[in-house]
Amino acid sequence: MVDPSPANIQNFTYGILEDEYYAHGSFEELSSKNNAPMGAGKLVLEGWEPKQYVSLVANNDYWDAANKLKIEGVLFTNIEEDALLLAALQNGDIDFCQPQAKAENVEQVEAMPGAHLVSYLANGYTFMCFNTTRPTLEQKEVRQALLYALDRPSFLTAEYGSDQLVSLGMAPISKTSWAYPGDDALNRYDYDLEKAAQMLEDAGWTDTDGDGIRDKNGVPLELNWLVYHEATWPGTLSGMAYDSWGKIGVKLNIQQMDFNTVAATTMDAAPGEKDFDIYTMGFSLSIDPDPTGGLFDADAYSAGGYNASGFRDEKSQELMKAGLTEFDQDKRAEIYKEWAVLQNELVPTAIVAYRSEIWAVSDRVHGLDDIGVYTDFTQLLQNVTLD
Amino acid sequence: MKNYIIRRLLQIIPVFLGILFILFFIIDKAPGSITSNIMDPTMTPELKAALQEKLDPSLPFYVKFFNWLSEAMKGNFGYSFKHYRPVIDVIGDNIGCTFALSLVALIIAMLIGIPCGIISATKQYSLVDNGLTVLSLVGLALPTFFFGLLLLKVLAVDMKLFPIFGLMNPLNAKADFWTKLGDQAYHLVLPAIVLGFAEIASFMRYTRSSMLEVIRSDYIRTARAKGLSEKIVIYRHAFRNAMIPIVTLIGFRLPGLISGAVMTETIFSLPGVGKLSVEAVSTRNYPLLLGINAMLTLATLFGTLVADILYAAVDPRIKYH
Amino acid sequence: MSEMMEKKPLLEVKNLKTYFHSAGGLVKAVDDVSFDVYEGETLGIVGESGCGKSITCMSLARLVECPPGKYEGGEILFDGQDMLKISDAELRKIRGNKISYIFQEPMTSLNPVFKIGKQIEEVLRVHRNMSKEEAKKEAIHALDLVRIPNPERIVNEYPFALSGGMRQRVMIAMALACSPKLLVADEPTTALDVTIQAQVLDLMNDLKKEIDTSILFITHDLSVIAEMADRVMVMYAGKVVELADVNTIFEKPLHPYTIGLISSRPDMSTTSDRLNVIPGNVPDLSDLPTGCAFNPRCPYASDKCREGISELVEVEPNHFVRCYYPGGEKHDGN
Amino acid sequence: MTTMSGNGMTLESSKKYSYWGGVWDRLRKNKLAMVSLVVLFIIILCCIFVPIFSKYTLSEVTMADRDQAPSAVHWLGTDNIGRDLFTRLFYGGRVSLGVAVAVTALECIIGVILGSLAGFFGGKVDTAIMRISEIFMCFPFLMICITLQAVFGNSIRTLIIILSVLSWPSIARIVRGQILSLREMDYMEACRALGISNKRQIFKHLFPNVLAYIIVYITLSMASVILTETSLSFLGLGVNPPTPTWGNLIQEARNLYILQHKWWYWVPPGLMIFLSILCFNILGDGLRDAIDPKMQK
Repeated sequence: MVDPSPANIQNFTYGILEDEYYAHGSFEELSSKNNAPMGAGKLVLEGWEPKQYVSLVANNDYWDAANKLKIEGVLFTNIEEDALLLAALQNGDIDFCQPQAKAENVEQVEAMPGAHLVSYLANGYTFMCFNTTRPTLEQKEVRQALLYALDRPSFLTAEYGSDQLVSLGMAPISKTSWAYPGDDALNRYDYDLEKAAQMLEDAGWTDTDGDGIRDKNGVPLELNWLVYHEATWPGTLSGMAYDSWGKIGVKLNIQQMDFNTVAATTMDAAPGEKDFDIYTMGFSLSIDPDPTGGLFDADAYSAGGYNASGFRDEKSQELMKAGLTEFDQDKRAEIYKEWAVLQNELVPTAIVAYRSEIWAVSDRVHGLDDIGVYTDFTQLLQNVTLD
Repeated sequence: MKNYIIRRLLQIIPVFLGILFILFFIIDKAPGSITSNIMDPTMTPELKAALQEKLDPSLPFYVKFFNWLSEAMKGNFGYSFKHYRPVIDVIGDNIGCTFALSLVALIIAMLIGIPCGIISATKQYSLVDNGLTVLSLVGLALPTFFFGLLLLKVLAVDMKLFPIFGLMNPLNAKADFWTKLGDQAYHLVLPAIVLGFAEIASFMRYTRSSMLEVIRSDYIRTARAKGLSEKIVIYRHAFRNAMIPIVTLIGFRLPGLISGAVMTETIFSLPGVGKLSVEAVSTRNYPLLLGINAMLTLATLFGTLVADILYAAVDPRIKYH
Repeated sequence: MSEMMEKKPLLEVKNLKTYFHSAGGLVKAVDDVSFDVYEGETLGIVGESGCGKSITCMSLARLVECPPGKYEGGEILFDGQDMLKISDAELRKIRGNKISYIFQEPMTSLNPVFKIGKQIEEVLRVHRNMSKEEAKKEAIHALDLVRIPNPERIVNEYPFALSGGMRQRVMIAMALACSPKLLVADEPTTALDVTIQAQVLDLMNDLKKEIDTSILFITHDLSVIAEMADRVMVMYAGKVVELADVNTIFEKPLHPYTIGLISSRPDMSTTSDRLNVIPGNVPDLSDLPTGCAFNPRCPYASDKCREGISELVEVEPNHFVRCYYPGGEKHDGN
Repeated sequence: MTTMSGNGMTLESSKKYSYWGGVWDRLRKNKLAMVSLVVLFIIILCCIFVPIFSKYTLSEVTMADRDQAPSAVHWLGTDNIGRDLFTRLFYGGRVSLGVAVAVTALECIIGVILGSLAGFFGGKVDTAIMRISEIFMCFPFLMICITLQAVFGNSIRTLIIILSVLSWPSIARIVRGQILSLREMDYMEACRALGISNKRQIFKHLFPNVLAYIIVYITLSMASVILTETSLSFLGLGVNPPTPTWGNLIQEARNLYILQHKWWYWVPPGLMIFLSILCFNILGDGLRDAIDPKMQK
């Protein structure tokens, strides 16, 4: 523990480790201990086959006898192709799984006899980061205009199939968090092409050379958007932007690459060498809303830091520091709400959506139905019983 | 013959080192690093940089190459950070499945492809010939993952004849050797068919064209004139000659036995070398990547050598001095 | 030579028709050919390439590739059986056992990937169902018979290690291994150079007597015919145009084509600096002239020749000719 | 009909027989090859004239009519953000076939030149080129693709360069093999005897004979490049969105729900890939049989 801070609570998520067992000489020695973990939890590692299954059995001499497992253990199997999860559940090979939160999966689970659905809004968001150090994106108005020119509600229905599963992203605080300022305090940037075009005009971006692309002091409004292929939503969103932004004189080049390269070109690259205009990614957040070190922290603008956009705002830095010195949760909530409204307005990184998580659970499994945003299924294992 | 093999083996070494050297050069250019994938919000940049330096020190690539080579000579192929295990063990886990799968696919391809090739050659331009040719071309025309997915959907998901995923059913992890083997074989049926189907086409077309060339030669007419049955004329005299190019084809397929098939392994969730190399590339796991590629390069070079040796074994006219 | 007549013919070919249905139309390669072969006799068949002599001899054991070939009609009586009608199984018992072949191109007639011994033993094991050891011994004996030096070593050699002449001897050994009644030799020495040619021909003559086989000798080389054949059959454009014993053919040819052939042979006595040549080319079998196929090139041709063709007539004992004006008798030339 | 005049004979053969004329005659008789030629021709025509057939562009998003099955308005339906799939299919065809043509051309140029040099000069040149080709054949195809695309950007140009640079060895080996065997032929002996220059020998005498093999290789390579592009798209390494290719259009099939319910997403691209590869392979086979019935593959 370094200095007192309300955010230190997340350090307890690692659980208690036995000092002597994990004493280690070389780095390899420590990391090889991961193959023979010793913990104090309800389950004990029994056996595993790389890339195939991990078998954990109930820990009989668990310290909290009242909460010992009622089931023999848990068997994790590896299914590469996401499309096969529900087929395996239907086939009875698995008891519960976490498919992508899409309407088609919800529909399939609801139609599946002997299985039911558990879903909740997750603690995290997908975002679209603008490189604010670039002349094209340094003005707040340009970023806002681009948002107005992107029909995000339609994207949500197109990608996830229904708006029950996702809600429109507006601020970098999870909607499920106690520090969320509430929808009415935030600007939804509803789809309005004329307004977007007008904002660009007012910001000085006009089409001087008549090539259909706006420009200012000789710089064309041409943006490179990095997408990774491991998920489908960046492709859909960029495909829509390509069309709607094109209508207001913004040229968009979409570059598809693997996740590692996107991370390397944006976050890991040294300041000044971050070769992107826009990149999209999804983050799941820790239990505390404190954003320091994250996307919006000016001090995190470095090689390996999360603030790839190079965003710096004194008010935002002040609020973040204030949030860490205040221990009363209600007062902290007010600070972060104010901070969230500020980010919603400055939009260095636009929040695209708050996604849900869904679990498809076989009916023979009882006790898992109250998995929630802050309650992981591992915390419910002691209540689980099977038919 | 023996010193020919020794000479070829000596030739392999420079080519092998050349390939690895170029590979190091390319990897060094690849953007991203071992730690780019880590998205843990609590991981501070300094910690990340320290881990990066530990795992993949920023030395010039040729220095790294010689360090790696000297270690590799001693059999230490480095440590795979992601799997928390030495590279050798990680490859070991995946090579068994890939070898079994590719071997079965190769055998299926040969057992079906070669006879079909002979039949369609002996009955050229007949209905059988055209039918078999189109059927084999269908095998080549279907993208593997597409054919695999359809087969999986129909046979496994809908008709439940085959398992949907994985190499084994975890429930009999503790069963005796034979049930485990049977279970793994049962899991490999569909993937082997998918992998084998495209191979059937190439074996068939190879056999057909080489049989066509042999069937019209004079010694076949002599064989008939000797009063031998048509079956003996075709399968002993003709095929024995037509076999020569096919044997070299098998030699070139050897590396395939351990290079793995990414798409089949992904669709059927099999622990194969193909998927492992894709994962190694996307997580920039250099030690693992180099281990795999060193193995594959050796296999390819040996494959060509084996192909030549098989060629000499099958064709008495070839004598290597 | 005449006492041959009383003997029963070994092989009777009656009105054999073997046509080819190729893209260019119907080719009458062998058109109504009849002849006999007597025991112990060597019948020579001579004619320019494309006259159907090879197809004739291949048809004897149904070795012509059908399609495109097809046996349209006629009979081939051998050993009391019609070779065109008997089943494949029956046919196979005869091929290589009672009728065997030697082909023109020794370099490619032996299977390159099998040992010499194995290829000879194969015949013995199929037709004489000998054991492996017996067949091997017999193969060595056969190679010795054809005067191949140290047969024990050659038996384990591959064809590529032998010269053309040696390979032809192996072919002969293989053909005569089962002491066949009829040996069909399709231009066996054409691909060999002269000295080897002479050795092979002597060998065949010696073996003929030793194994008491008859030979059907096909060639376009008149000097070889003169040396080997007892009787000669001249073929032109798929038909037999003349048949007689060898001396008659050379001294008193009657068919204009035979006359042209015999006279076109250079010999020491002629002094003129130009060889006499039969004008024109061999006719295209799919596009034959009407009547006698030779009429365009025949100096004695008349309208009659251009409309029809005569039968094979026995103008003298054992001397058959298919021509309206045998010997080129004078006529009014219309 | 042969006519007789004087002592000479004039022979008018019925038609002027050229080598390629003969090949075309034999190919024409192969019904399968003809059908595939026609099918390919139709596909290529559609790809070229797609702007005329369809009034939509390949990236036009119309959220109103998204996820529609084929209808009169959208002949092949629309995808999840309302883009017209008919247009995207044939623009995709342009890219896929374009890449195939470019890669095959580039690969043949490199392969034929190096193959001819290796085959013709033999000796050190031959071993050097063969060792280089061996090195290229051992390269992990995937690793190179990801790295070069990451370094040079993910454009179609990089894709073409990578595919041709990595696949020239196969045509080089074929050409080398042919030239090695042709060089021993007597007519080449004659060329050398007549003092014909090396360059002329290669291009005037050897090349036409090798051309036949190259043509067969071209058709088979077209098919394999289309297939490779599909597998690259499977791994996300294909062409940048929103440019469609048959390879990335068919990736939709990886979702069992779409496989079952939204067939119009993946059936047309699947059909296009299947038909074009099948036709190229049949054409390749037909050509090989037409050029030399017993030609070694």
